[in-house]
Amino acid sequence: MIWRFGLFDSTFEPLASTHWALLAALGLPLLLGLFAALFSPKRALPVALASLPVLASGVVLLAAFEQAGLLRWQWEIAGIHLSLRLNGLSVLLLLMTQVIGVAAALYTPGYLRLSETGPLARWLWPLMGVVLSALSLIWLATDLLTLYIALELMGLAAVGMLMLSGKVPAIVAGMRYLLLALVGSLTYLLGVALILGHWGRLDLQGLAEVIEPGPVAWFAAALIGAGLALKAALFPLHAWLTPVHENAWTPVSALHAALVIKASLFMLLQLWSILLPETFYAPRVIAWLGMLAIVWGGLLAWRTDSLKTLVASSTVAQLGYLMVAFPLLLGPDIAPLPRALAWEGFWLQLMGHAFAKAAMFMAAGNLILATGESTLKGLAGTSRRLPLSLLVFGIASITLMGLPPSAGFTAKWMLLQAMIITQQWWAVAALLTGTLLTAAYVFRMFRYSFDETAPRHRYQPLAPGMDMIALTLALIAFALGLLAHYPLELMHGGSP
Amino acid sequence: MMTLLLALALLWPLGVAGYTLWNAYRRPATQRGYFSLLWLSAVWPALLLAYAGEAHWTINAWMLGGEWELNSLSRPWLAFTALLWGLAAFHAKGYFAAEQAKAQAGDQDAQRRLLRLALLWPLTLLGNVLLIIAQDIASFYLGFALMTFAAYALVVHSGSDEARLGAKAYLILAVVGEGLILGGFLWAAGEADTLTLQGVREGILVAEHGSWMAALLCLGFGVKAGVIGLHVWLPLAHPVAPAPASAVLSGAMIKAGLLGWISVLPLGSEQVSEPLAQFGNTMLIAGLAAAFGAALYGVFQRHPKAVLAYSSISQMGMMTALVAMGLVAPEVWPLLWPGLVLFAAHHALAKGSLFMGTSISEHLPRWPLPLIWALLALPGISLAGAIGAGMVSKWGVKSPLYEMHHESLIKLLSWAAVGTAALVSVALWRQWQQRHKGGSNPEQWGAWLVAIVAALLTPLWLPLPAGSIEMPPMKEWLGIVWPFPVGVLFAAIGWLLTRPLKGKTLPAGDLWWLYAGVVSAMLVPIQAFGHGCGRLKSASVVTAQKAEETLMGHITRLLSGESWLRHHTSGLMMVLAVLLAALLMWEGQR
Amino acid sequence: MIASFDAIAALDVIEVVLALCLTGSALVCLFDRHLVRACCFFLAFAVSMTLAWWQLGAPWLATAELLLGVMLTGPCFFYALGHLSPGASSPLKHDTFNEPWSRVAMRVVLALAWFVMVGAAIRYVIADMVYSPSEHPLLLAGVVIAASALGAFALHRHLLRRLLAFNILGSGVFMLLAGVAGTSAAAQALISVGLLVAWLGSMLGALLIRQLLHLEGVEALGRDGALKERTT
Amino acid sequence: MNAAWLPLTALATSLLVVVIIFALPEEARRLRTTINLVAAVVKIILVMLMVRRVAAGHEDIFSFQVIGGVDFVLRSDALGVMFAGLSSLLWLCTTVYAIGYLEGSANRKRFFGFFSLCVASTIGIALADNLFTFLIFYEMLTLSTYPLVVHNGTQKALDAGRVYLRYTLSAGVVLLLGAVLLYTLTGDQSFSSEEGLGDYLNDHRGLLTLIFALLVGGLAVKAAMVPLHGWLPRAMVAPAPVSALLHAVAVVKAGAFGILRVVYDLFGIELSVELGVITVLAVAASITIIYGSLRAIAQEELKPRLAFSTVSQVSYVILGIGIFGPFGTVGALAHLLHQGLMKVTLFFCAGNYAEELGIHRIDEMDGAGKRMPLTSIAFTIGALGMIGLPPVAGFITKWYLGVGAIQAGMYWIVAVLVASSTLNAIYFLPIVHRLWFRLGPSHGKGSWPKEQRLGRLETHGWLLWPMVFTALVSLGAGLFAGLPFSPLDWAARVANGEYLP
Repeated sequence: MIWRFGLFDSTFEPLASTHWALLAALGLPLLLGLFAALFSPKRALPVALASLPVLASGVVLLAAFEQAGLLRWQWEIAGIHLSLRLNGLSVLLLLMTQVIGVAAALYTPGYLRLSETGPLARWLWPLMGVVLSALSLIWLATDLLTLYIALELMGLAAVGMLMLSGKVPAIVAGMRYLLLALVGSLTYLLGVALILGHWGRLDLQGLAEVIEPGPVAWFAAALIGAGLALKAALFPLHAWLTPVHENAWTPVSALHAALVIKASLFMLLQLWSILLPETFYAPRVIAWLGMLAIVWGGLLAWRTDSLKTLVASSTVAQLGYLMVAFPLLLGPDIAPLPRALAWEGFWLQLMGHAFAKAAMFMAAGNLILATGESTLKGLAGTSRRLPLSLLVFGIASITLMGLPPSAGFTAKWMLLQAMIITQQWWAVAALLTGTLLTAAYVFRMFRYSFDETAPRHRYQPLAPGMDMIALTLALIAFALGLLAHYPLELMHGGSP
Repeated sequence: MMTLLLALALLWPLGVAGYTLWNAYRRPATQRGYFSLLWLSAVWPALLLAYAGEAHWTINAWMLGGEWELNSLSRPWLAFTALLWGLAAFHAKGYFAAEQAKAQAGDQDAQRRLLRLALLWPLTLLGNVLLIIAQDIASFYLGFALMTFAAYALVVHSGSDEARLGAKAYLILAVVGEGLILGGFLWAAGEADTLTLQGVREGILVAEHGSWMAALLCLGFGVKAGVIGLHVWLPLAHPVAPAPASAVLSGAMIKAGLLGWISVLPLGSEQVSEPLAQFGNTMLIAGLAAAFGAALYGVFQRHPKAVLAYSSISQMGMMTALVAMGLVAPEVWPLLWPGLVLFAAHHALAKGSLFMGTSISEHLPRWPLPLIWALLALPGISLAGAIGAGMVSKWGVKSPLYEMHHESLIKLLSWAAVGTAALVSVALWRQWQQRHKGGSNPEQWGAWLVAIVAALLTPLWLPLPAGSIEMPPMKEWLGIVWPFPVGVLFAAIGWLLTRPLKGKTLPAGDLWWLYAGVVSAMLVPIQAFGHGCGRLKSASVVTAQKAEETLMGHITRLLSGESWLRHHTSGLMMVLAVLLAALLMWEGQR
Repeated sequence: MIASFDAIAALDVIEVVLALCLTGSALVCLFDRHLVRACCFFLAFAVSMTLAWWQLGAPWLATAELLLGVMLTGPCFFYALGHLSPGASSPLKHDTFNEPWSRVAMRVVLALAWFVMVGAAIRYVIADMVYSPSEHPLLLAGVVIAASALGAFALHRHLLRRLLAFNILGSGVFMLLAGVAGTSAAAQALISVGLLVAWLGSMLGALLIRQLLHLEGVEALGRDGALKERTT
Repeated sequence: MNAAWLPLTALATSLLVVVIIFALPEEARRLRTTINLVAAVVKIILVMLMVRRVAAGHEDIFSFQVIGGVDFVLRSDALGVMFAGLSSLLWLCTTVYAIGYLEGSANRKRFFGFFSLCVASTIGIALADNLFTFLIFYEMLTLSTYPLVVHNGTQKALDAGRVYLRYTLSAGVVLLLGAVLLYTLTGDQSFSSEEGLGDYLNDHRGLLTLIFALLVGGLAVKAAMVPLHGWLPRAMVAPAPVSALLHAVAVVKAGAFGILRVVYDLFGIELSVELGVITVLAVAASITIIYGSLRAIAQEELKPRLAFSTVSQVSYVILGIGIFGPFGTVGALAHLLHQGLMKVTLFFCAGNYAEELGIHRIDEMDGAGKRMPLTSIAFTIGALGMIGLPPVAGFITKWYLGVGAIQAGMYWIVAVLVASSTLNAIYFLPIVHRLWFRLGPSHGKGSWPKEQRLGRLETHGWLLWPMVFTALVSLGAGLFAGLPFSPLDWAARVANGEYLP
């Protein structure tokens, strides 16, 4: 399990160009964000131009990984060891972050222009930059300190972004999120404190070698687990998520649901695989909660009247799929085949969901923006007037439903296969129920949109490209289903 | 050359139908003639084909594989069928002249009816021709079905209530019959893995359940042939159908059922199994029962055509009995069948002319009445076997039976002929009662006269194998002729006896009313059951909806737990941490 | 180490006093409904923390605490209370939100459980603590503070008090961190980051509280705890 | 020589059309029509090419790896090409018809887009070579038909859409479970593999039966087998071309085709017999046939009656599967095509009556034969075919099924067939009777519910000619069943491949 996270020594040293690419990947979003705060872009074109180097850095890193396999960086500053690694998984996640981040950034100018967001809009850019940089850092970092820094940076910036709309519900929800996120990271920190106190080091690779099962590891795992579960909105600690998304700006919600909560989950899995490699029950607790999450989130989304709540609640359920896979990834006596399947399925599901959810938020945002209504009933007749937005929503929801040929389907296929091999029938049932529930709420929304009988008022025209950006993301999620082989191959690569 | 003729025989009626349709759309109604020369010629190529000699065709592309043949059986069959169709067509031209005039005067209803008839007549004919030449199951079934369903238009022509009832009875029984035939064919062909009628015959002979297959097929064809029990459509449909339609219905199409039997039953085969012979006996009894029962019932009918219909049933009963002999006493069959064919052919034309005669008696030409009635009676007398072809055909079936010593059957058949004679005389009497003035068209009586002549002279033109039919020797004449006077006598006595009844008669269609009663009685519980199911369904829908509502209520209430979760998130986080820690410790300490 | 036993003993007294100061001020800050007083006690707590860092031999942390905790975070609260901006309307005085007793009881139980858990964890990390719990008064204080602060955080509805509770919790956790891991570079780095985050968070929180007060009034601050939420 | 491009292009043609149609504006009517028709013709040509190659013994394969152990494979084999041929032929007809049908109505872009997607899915289903690929297109079909079902956007249509999804998506889940179970047991199992699953019989008998039940149960929903048929009559609210496509080709046939694949290509017929599931299938099909016919009799509207008739007729295919032996297989396969042709004709007719005269109920059809002779002739042909009367194609399949049943010793099936024929006659002949023999508005008695004069002929030419074409083809398929490359001939070819090594 440890090697899957790339916690071993690399064969090659990174080249100079790789260094630069790394620097660009980590720093450029931040810099560009600050820059954009000064000259807030009104059109998508400058944003597109500016994001080219960011994407380029990701591609360079990908190429570097393909050439040299695992890459590591280590620095020591004032007695503090900082280390980064670049393996297949982190390259993938990094690219995903960059693509979704760039898409959100491209989407933003149009959105801001149309929705008259007020003076706070300027702040969006730097916060976005911070979030993206911090996310990139989280995928790469291999010591607990860096992870903590990145986590906090990301959390604070995310809270800031989410509250920019300045409405009262947004502030109430944001305040709750802020406090919970801070407390969550303090809980995480407490866990880190135990680790540091007992083993005296923070680098994951070293810890992976020295840690052995014992009370300290368990307590640390429990604390870290609880803290990160809170931040990752895992059931039953998810309740802050929906109100936050409901009132936030669309690109922000997209970024947040697609990436930010995933970062905490990523850390959780990574740290638990170090701390609890052989535990039986803890992953199962998560899995059981995951089953509940699938049902609960599905029901929430099904019964809601608000489009954004629907999208946000579906995140809860989708996280449930990931949680259900925990016992296949962690724990004793898992055969290599189901573990490999579950591992691939887990990340494919995560990526598919990230792209699809971002696309879905954008599509939902487009619909709300165009109709001026945020309820499902307000969508009546949109199938005629806003077919593209609806199509994007549809393609994205195919991924969420896990219907072929989307990434969600392929991921579900692999997870199901792993579960069947390990005879976890409850998880199978949960996964299948999840499909049906997802279909139920997605098509409830479509049912409203296909209604032709309702009277129709004027629609606000959308900025060019807003739908196309969402469509691109949705199609990526879609294509990941059939073209899953390459990314999954990448995750295999670099194994010792 | 033969092939060309065959193609013509089959395509010509189709072309005629197409032309009729085209004509109907192209010509204005006022100038439209429905019974043109072309229409009359629909059957001529088929008639020509019958005399062109024997031939055999195999067409692989045709349906399941076409096997068509003109052999010693199908040639005479085709000949008399085609002839009757041709004559009936002529007759129809005259018969419908008045209606056509009405149509040209702008009566839309008449236009519609005539068009329908003119269109479906050639199609019915086509089916009839096809089934005669077909030697493979699919073609045969196709011909049979085409004829059956297209003839619906012939029966329903007038559109009156009685016509609709008759047509309904016809159609219902036809559907039942088609189902039985299909089942029988499937069974027999499936067992024998064959696609030809020859194969079916052989299959039935050797199959374990051969008698059941035979029974299915016989009942299926029996609907057409008016086997007792399934005959009820005949007396209902015939009186209401136009005279030419009745003529072909009773003359040609009814024989299709007979041909079906001959085609599928392993008649005259040496290795007839015990059950099959048993079945033959049953069939024999059924045939005789029909022969006598129909005669008894028929004499009490009012409508001359209904009487004639019962006469047909009676005659077909006799033929059924003769066919059954092919199973009961196979050795007699090779000698018997030419006689049977002759019998059928003669009956076809005689019955045809009798039916045409009904139209003559309704529109009497300005001839002396005795002459007319003499002419009307001629085919009937012949049918009873007293003169002409009737006598020859009777001898044709009698002599082989004599040879093989089946005297009892001969006796029974003779008594059946008494019934025939009685029926014919009653029919003539009824015609006399219901005669009408009003001239007939030349086509009408011309066709009728030709039919009478053809009926009387059947053995002369029927292309039977040479030497298979001979005139009865003089000493046997008495034995053949006696039923006729006896029958007339019986009829007269019967009339005298039933005079006190004051013209009260039994309804046509006898068992139909029983069936209708039984079926409608059976439908009551079925309908009740259906209603019950419907109620059950709506009740369950209501219950399901209620359950869904309740469930939704529960879910909504459950989901309000979301805000509880929201307010206790931090507490839950603490719980989770403590729980995880406790769990991990517990597991670790175990 | 053994040679300086006396010094340790002497230090112990100071540590105990400090621990008591910390615990006391933390508890008052957490559970006093009078908000201004609570904020004042927070300042006192922050000052004690500075002293404690100094005492633990981490001058850098002491500086950071003084700067971030006392001088920057403290004023945030007063700003939130409306004491710093002159134009602010109706400064907050009291937390008027009442909790049902079941909730209180539940939180107490949770806090106790949390206390036990954290305590047990610390016991495993520092194996000798079982034998001489009193030798680590600051650590003990950290455990108490962390547990009670988290309990208070979960209990309170008033946003300001939750913010306060978060800050106290943070300090408790830092104290525990320093207690179990010493003042190594890594620990100091972690704590500094934590302090910075705490300040940023508090500032953001204070801004938001002001904004909420401005937009909706006092009731909005307790909405998070109300069972019926206004749907938006 | 492997022409991998052939199956791929056949699939891509329609997919490309989908993209183009969605990219075009709603107003670009002419261009859309042209593209649609050109693509339909191109597709037919491609399928004909495939037919030629398959007849010559080539099976073109296109494949790539999706994840470890799971490939995406398209392969043109005889069975697949047969289904592809049906769907491409009827696509052309239905497209032409739909262009006429939707003349002047809204949302045509959406309609044609999803319509093409639907057909792309059927082609995919036809050419899929393993269960994974099959599943992809099967679900795609579910999704792409939903917008078509709810096309009208009325409350009734939306409700029907919901019911449709409830059934099909649940079935999809069951199918998915079955597929994954199979993959965990056997790994990637190509439909073309020779050995079948016989090796697993000894150790995993129960599991194999379970997998079979799941797969067939999931597929049976689309095949509308009782009691999983509830969606079909309700989906009748869709526009006529959709009903035609759904009922004749796409959805129900996809289900039946899937069962064909599972029984013949996945499990292998011997194994299925060994497991004893075949008889269960035959019994279920028989129940469906009888039940569907009975329900059809009770319907008073034309389209629901046709829908229940479909329920009944599609199960002939299943029945054919349930009959062990080449004749049953030939019957099943031929009926797949024949029923498609005949039912599409009937739905075209129903659509024409509804469009031209506003007729929806059966008792409104009196005398329509005079007003719309060609339509009524086509309807009569279709109806007679459904009854199983020669020379329409329906007779051929009924024949093969009956003979197959006898040879397999399942005599009761003949009774079912005869009963079904009779029932079919009971519910179709009255309609035919009304068309031709009753007096109606065209005889000056009453008036049509909503008469429009759509064209110079009895109705719009776009509506008329596809119907005439399919009627003629279904007549021809019966009359000249013995010709090479006729449906029957091709079905026999497939069955030979199945039963002869």
